[in-house]
Amino acid sequence: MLGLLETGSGFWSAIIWIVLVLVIGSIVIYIRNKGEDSYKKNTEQDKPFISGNPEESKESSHLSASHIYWGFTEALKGYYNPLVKMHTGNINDYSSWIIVIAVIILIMVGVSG
Amino acid sequence: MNLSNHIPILIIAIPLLAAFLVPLIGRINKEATGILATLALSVSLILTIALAVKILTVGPQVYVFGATSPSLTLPSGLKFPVRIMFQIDAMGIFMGLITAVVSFVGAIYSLMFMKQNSGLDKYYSLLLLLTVGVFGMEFTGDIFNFFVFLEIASIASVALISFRGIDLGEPAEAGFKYMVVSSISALVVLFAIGIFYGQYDLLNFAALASVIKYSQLDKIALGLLIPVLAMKAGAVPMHMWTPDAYSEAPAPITMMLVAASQASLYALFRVVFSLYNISLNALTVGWIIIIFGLLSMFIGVTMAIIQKDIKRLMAYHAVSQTGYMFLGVGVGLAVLANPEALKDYGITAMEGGIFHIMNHAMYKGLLFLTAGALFFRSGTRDLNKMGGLAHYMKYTTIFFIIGAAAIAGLPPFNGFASKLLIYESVYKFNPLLSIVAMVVSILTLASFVKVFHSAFLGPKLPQFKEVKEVPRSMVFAMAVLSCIIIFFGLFPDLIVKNLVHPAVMSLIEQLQYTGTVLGGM
Amino acid sequence: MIGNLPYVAVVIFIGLGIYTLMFKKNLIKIAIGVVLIENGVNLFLITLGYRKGAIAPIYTQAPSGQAMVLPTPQALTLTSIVIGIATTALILSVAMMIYKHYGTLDTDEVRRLKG
Amino acid sequence: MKEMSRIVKTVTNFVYGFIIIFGFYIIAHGHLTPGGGFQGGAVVGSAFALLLVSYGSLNSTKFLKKDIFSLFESFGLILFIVLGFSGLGITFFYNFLANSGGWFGNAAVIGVNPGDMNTGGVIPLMNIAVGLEVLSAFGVIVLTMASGAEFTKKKEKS
Repeated sequence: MLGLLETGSGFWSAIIWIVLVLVIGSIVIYIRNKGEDSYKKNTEQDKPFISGNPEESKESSHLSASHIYWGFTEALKGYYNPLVKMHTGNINDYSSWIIVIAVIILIMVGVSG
Repeated sequence: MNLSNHIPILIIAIPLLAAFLVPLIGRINKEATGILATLALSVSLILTIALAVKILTVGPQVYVFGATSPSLTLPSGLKFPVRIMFQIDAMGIFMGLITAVVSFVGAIYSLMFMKQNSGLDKYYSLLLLLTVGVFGMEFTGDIFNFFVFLEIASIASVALISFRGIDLGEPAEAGFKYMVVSSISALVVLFAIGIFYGQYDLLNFAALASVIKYSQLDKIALGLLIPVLAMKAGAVPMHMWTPDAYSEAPAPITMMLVAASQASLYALFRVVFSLYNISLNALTVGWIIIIFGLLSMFIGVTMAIIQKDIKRLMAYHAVSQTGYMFLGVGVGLAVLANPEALKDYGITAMEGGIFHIMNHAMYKGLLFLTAGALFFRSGTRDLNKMGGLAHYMKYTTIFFIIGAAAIAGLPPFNGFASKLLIYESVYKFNPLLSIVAMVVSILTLASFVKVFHSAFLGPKLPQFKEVKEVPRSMVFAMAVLSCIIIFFGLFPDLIVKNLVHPAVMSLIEQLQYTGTVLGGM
Repeated sequence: MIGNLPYVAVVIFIGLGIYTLMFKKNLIKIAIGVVLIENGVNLFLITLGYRKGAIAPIYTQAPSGQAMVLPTPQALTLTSIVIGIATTALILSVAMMIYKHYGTLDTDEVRRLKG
Repeated sequence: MKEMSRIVKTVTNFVYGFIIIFGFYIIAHGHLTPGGGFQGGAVVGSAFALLLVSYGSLNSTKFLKKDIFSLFESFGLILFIVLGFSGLGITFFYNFLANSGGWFGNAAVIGVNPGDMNTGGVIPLMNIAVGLEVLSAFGVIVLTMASGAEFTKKKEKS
């Protein structure tokens, strides 16, 4: 059959996947449409709830890139600090890394026999 | 004269001729330079496809320069070939197809993208030379010629990286760093060539492969070739040039640089599989490559998450994705001496790794082009300053979503197919490696969500009022890559069966490679 | 033993080049380091083709029966010299561009691209 | 760059013609003696560098024109690749002129002899093409670097 990719322990077919997504999706939409009917458009239910605080304007509420995943990088500070320090941008370090790695691999290949 | 015998050389010679004609044409008409380059690369693309069909149906092709017949490898009873030759098997043409597509798309994209710059004749001349260098690295059957093409590619790419260095400092800095590291690598390759030549008096890949003994000197040559070729491919911890060079080059050139570094990756696989094959200690070398892969995947993606420059972020992802290729092929190499494991999961792992090369070139090329489109209209690469661009650039947004979904390995795009092959086969080798690969995939998705949110989503910003969709030729270039990604995603089995599997087999079976040149299987 | 002297020179050349690349802080000196490594490798190639007491491999000056120096490494070296010229010219001109914009050639200051 | 003293200029006037002729000699005899296109081109290029250094970059641009050099460069490269293409009846780079009796078509004689200029087929032609390319490329490199150095010097002063 078209699109059947053998992976050794199973198979993958994008076409079957799409058909399945369509079928399951339509079932979900069907169930969803049968559900809660107390929702009404353009009432208070549409407005965001920020613990009673007034909503900020759209322009000032855009989150810029440096704030995204702030907590992630803060939690992994011990990992990130040395890693960023490693990327010095100094050309001497670039060539040193190549030479150090070359020596290590030479030793590994030489010793392994 | 039968032109179909001369396709291998015409693929390279036509861009080369165009590269030399472009400066002359540029004296008469500036606009014509880009059109000439695009024409030459489109001819090259058509010829590459024709050659691919020929190789996959008939078998590997050789082309001997200056001989009385293109396939005459051993004239007058010689035991070993003396002439320079091209030797193209399924793996070579697989890489050649990537280069042809990427360079053609890059030339189309450059038509409008570079229009404002001066010195366009030099730009197109260098773009064509870079293409020639990358093609040559993939097609050549001669180890010294490989060095020459490597240098051609790196000189052309340095000149292109620092192309905007007239007005800005950073491109010149990136060019300097790339030049120094790539000359080190090229000189080390030349030193290894010297070791081979001193031992065997041979420069031909196939002839060398048939006599190589894995002596102490061969080990030194291998130990020198692995790190420098891995460095050119951007393996951690020698990847520092990658984000510098990729972020400062013009967007179409960045796409070509991805193809160029993959040519170095190809050379690494060629050296390990075709030159040494089972004569080397497959487990050690395999694990070296796997460790390169692990480090590249993980450090690449974690560094990408914290970047603020959109092209630098994508460049770190290029490092991270190269790790998948190292992982897949490394697992294949580690079990090379073990036929049962090779048949069980080794070949599948290599198929995943090799298929990922092509997928990566396509979706990473597309992502760099969308980043270039954002830069073209908004004038900034800083994610902090962007926002709400989806309101103005609808096509670019769609292309970005396709590319980001593909790189994060979301079904049904092509990245998922190759990653699935890698996960399932590597799991049988060592479950831990597979788990790391999946975690990296999740982090990839996370960082592209960040890019999507900060560049495309959000309210309309006042400073981008003038922004509109990019010109039609740039949209066309991105659409070509998107169509390829979707096609590969929907029918991965066609590609794996017809293109990737022959490529993997031509890597694994050394005798097939040497037999094409030396005759007699 | 005396025949191995060129190889000692090769090691010295490449060692000095690597030292320059790793520890010298001037961009022009780094370019010199690259050239030093290149010269070392070229010398290595040339030495590989040398035979004691052999003549230069010139077609029209070859008496029959006389041993010749291997011409292939010389061709290789020549090609690599040509490439080396291009590399050196490119490195130096990029260094000039860096000086134009940064006003310095110190590697510790030429690192706006990092992290 | 400033121009140098009268002594340097006089010596340059004497020497540069000989250097250029020597360079062309090496290019033309590339198929008989050690040398060839690149080496000869580099010798000619060194004559340009000598002129530039002794006369200063402002004066020497009167007789060293970057435009003409880059034209010659393209011309040499195209000549080279066209020679490669013209062997395409058999293979790329095929030496179709060798031993044909025509241009550079004599058969080479083995043994000690003074050498025949009329041998080698396309090799002498390729040497000329490469020589043309290299000498003009050297001219372009030297001139471009000199103008760049002028700029940085101005910047240092200001």
